[in-house]
Amino acid sequence: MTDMKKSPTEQERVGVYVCHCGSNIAGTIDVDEVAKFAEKNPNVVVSRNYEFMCSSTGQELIENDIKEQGLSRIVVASCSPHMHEKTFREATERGGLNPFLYEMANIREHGSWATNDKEAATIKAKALVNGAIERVVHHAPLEKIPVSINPNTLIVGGGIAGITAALELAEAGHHVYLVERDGTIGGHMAQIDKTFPTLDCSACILTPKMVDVGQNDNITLLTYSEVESVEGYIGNFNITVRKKARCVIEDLCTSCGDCEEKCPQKVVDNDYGAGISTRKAIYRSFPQAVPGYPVLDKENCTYFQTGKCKICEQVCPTHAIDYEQKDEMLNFDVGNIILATGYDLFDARKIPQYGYGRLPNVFSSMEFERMVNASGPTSGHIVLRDGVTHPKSVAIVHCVGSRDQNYNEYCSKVCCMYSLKFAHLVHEHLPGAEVYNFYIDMRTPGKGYEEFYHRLLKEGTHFVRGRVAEITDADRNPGEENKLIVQAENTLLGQQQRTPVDMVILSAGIQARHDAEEVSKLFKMGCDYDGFFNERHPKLAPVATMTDGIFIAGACQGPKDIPDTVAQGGAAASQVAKLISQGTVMMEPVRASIREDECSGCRICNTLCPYNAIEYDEEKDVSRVITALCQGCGTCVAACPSSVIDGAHFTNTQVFAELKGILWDVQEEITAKQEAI
Amino acid sequence: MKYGYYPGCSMEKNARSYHTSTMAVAKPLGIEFIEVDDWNCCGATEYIAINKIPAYALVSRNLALAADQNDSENLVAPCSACFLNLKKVDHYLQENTELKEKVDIALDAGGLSYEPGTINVQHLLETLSVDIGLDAIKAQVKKPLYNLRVAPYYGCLVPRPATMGSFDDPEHPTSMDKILEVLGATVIDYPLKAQCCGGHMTQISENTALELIRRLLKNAQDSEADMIATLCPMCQLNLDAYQDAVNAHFGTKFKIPIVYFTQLMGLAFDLPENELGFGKEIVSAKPALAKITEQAPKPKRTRERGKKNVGLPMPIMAEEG
Amino acid sequence: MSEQFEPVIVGFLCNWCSYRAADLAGTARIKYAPNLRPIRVMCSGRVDPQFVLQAFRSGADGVLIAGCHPGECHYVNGNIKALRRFALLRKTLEQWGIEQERVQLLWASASEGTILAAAVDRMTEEVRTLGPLRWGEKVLIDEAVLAVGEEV
Amino acid sequence: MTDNGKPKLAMYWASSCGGCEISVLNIHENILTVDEVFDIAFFPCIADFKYKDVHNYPDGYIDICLFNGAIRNEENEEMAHLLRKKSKVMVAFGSCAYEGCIPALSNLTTKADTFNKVYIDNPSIDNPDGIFPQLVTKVDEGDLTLPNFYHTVSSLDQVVDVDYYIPGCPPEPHQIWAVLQIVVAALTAGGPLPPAGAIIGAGTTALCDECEREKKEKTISKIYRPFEIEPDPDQCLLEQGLICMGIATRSGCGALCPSVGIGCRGCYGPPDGVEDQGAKMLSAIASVLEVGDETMEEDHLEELIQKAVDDIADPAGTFYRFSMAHSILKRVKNGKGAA
Repeated sequence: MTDMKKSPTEQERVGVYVCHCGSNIAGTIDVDEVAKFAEKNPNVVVSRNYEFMCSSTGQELIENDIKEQGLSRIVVASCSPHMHEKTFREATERGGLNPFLYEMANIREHGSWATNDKEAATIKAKALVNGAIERVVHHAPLEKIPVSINPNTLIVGGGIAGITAALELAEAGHHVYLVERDGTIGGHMAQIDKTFPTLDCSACILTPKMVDVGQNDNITLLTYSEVESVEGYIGNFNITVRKKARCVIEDLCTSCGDCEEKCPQKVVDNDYGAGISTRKAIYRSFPQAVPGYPVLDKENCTYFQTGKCKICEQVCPTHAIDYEQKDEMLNFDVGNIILATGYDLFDARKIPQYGYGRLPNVFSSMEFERMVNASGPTSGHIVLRDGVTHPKSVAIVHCVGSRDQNYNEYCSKVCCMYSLKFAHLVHEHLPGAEVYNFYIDMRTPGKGYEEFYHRLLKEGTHFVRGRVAEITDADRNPGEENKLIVQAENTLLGQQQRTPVDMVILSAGIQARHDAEEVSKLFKMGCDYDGFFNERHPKLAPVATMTDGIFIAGACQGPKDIPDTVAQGGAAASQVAKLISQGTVMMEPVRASIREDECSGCRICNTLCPYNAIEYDEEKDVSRVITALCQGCGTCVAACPSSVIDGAHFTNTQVFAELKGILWDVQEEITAKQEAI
Repeated sequence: MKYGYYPGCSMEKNARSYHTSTMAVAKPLGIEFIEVDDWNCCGATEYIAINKIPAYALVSRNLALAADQNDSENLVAPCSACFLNLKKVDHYLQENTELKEKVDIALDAGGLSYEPGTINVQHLLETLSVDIGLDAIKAQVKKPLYNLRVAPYYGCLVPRPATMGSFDDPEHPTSMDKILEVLGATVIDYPLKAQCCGGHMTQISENTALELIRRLLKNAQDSEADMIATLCPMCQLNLDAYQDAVNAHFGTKFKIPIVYFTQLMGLAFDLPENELGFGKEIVSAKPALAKITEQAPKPKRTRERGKKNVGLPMPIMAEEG
Repeated sequence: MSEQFEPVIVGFLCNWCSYRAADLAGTARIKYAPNLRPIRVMCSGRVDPQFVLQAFRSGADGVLIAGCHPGECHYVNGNIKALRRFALLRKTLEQWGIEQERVQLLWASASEGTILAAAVDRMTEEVRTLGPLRWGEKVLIDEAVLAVGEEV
Repeated sequence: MTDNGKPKLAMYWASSCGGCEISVLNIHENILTVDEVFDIAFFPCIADFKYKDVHNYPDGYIDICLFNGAIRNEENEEMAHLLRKKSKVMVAFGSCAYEGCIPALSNLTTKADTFNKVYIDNPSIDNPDGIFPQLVTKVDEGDLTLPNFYHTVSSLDQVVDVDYYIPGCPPEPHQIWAVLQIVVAALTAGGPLPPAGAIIGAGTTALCDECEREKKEKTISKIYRPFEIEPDPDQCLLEQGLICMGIATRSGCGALCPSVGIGCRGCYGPPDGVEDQGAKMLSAIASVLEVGDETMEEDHLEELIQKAVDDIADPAGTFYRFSMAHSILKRVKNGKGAA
């Protein structure tokens, strides 16, 4: 019970500050009563209530009281510590006290905002304040722990977000490891034909940046590679990457492309080609791939499947083919990590009534992107599945898998704009063809976006406001024969409409990567309800995550168009650059420590630490915490059967005190009852 | 395997062949159907919309009886309307306590009571495709229905609404397709498979009904179906009995037999003709059935996909779980 | 407050998920039972069973332990340890006659303000139905009563 | 009785088994030294004293009182108050007096249940009329009275102030002798006494400190009951899935039980700094129970863990076997006795 006896209670001088937060708190909680109540606590020497404690004057109140009244502990009852803990710690420090001799009572988020019952809210507030007072007297001064930042950075994902971030950092003189799962960088942007609303060629603006990445000495480019493990913490991550065997010796390969050309094995390209074009078994996704070395796809390679062929080996002028090549494990240290793992397109097969996969002339948006792309399977000609016929009428269906509670409830943000782009491209490629856009709402926020919409209105696109119910080849009326009939309610006319067309394009929405969940676990961070990576704060920290030193950029955080993605790539890079230039960061001193002289060496705690921060000393037969590795979760503290592990700032004493504090009123009732007997 | 069985009015008369064929295929599949004793009408499609409380009470009585005679917690209804009514009532009684209280009073008057959720209402198609399963069915196939082109028609009630948890996709059901496939028949992709047959519109607004029926028949004919397989007496009646009316009204010449999928199962199981009730249909199935061959057809796609050499690849459909 | 018994429930909320869930509930102005008195811990894995016992001994009618969903723990798997302890603790508490509803474990991610609020409402009602526990009171009062040589 | 100037020693048994007395006599020939140094003022087990003798002593007459046994009934409490009044140094001797021990296990049931078990529902009892002991029974000669049987068993320090605690069930003779030597030294040569409230005759750290078994990283995949497996002679018992309270128990006994293959029962109570021995034991053992991980489905995970936990029979009785009266909750919720 020694832990319980250390109470320095009597000699502490606590100052309590109850914030009105305008009417946010004072509107529901009787702040005056709460302050008066706090004053009764024997430890409290000053108890005030003030309009806005977070204002500079509010903070000065604290600073002055510390100096003039000789306060030794501070309690602020206001909002969530996640909002202003830092603010008041700093005020406490400016007043001359150690910042950790401060405690916060959350009477706004957990109090005034959570109920309309004023009386109950006030009682709860008193309880929380009292808990804070009882707790703070047991606080001990703590010093933040400096951690040095390794200047190297890991960037996962070689799409436009990852490319931007990599170049920003590399050009600032910092080393970057850029890890890409596919054989080349470029991501979805490399598949796209034109970009809205400016209609400049996607490849033309992307490939130069890809080349820069390939040539920059500060960038170690690891394509056809995946991160296997991530150890450590901000400033000091240890990364293991699996460099998958592409069966091509990079040092020898000259990217001449002979192997690709001569390879007899054609394969439908479901990745870059969106399933609408073919590639070879040894291939580069596209001519401007970076790096230029091909990848040998073992599943489809005749040699790997039948043991015969080896044509690529024979034709390679530099003998760069190596069928025996093995996966390679690379291990390196970085200080920060940027995740730019991008998105998956919604799979339109999930909506059977749209017929994708059954009705040949229903195309997915990515299929169309590839088709209309000059480097695509039809060299940019818009044709039906038969490969020759040009459609005379095209329907473009918005919100496929988006804004739909059966699939994804959110809006995918880019579909309206790219659907407009499609409409334009059809007009451009097939003059005279009829184009119908079926939309729920036309969402075109962004520079020049609404103007683009107006342009399409002028180009004669038929805009039908209504969610498509079904797409069928079952003709019912004359004129529907051998057509795809798009059935929808035209909500502007208020009537059902059957539109016969030759071709349908489904504007599939954006969704989280199928493996986002595993990736988030690998990097020890969280996903949101829809599977996208969680940002630290939706407004104020959009590229930071809950895990220090790990940042996110682009569509892995949520649907985004190219400009937003590029912006986030840059933002993440500058966050990292900031940390690198700081050199060290101060880490919360909330850490566990073992009182070795009292440790019996039972070793219960040894396996509990997820960061392997607990080591066992055979010599002394005691366990020890490696402070730098400890993240302060306190699991070992709770588990230690002899209570010899202390969790700084969350000690048993502090929690027990808070516990008794917040239950003051119940305690009073009970004692009253007892005395009654 | 024991199942409670709720035939519903039509199974006794116009859908006799559905009833007998169901009983016939049940035996080899090891299903024992135990008819609910003293069951009453389910109220059909309209009543529930006209007079709610009595309608719910009417259906609840059947559920109560089934639960009371508890030979099995599963209650199978071959008729889509009966199925939907039973399932819907059980579902809403669980959700809506106020409704339940009222219904309880009605049941109590008849000395009955029912705790929603105790009975698991199934349509016959679910029983066969999910519980029994394709392998068991395949095992019974003695005379495959080779070269018989069948349009599977589900109607609008069975897979809907999905909110009550459907055993098949509400927009594009496939469970009957799969059964017909294992029977050896050539199943045609029938886009209107889950659309309405007109129901009682035949009595209320004949033109509406005839148009709906026409669509179904036309689409089946366009895709060269030899026959349409149904799983609902109402659908069968509308498509079969009104074919002449449709032809007269639209000047069409449809002659598409409408049979129950259980009849085809019986045929493939090589069960005695008399139990399967062929011949009771108005548009005779004989000519169509004559097309059945001993030889399996060459595997070819149900719809052509342009000339292979220049055509673009189709998206690969993910295999069904 | 109204006549009815208002249970007091101590909530141990983990800093990363459930505490933020409660923050979110507040920010979204979701109203829920004011009976919960939250204590912030870094991780549900920090919750020492002693805390729970002390909460009851100090008069709480219920204790809610809330953490991140399994797999989402900010500290990888602290919540799994919490779950293991909770399972054993609840079993042990039953031997003391403390009903299961009085000590509950909840997974609520930072985005699940509504789930947390709903859980607090539900638990408040459950505990309200069970009636007061007010442990310290019971121990001494029963003793006082029974010590006055009552017959068994 | 004439006062021979020697320091006065008393030893009393309240609700106890008498094992403590035996362990005192177990200090072998040293008992002679005790007799030499001390004058026995009160020691029901070995000498005939009457309560009235104690009543007649002036306050503080007894120099040191070794009080063993828990406070189960009115008589125990009365004697505790009396001896406290008459003694200079009050020692809670043994687990019962210190923290309730086995008698306090009945705090997991109610008084009614206990009476039923003892006087009615018990194979060796023949009590057709269901007669319970009464506080007062009238007979021709007058009233017969019995002390009130309390609802809850308490430790000594829950009814009177205690100067020292000697843990153990029973305390180890060598520890007893060590303590007595200190006291003797203090009384004869004016040596120093330990600080008041100290736990003496024991170590400060947990038992593992003095346990000879080999300790590795702890992960338990399944809990076994002692009869279920043949434990490895050298490896830590807990690691083998046998519940050993050593990790949460104060050292001092020399790890007797583990040394013979039996898990520590925890009779020396919690080590310094532990509020509630049972809770800490519970926490530790659950933490290293290697079932389920973060990759599993929530329901499956909870199911799995519940299963593993259910292997632990009677956790309260196991983890609080000796410390029930001192535990945070102390006793069962009234009327809600565990079956």
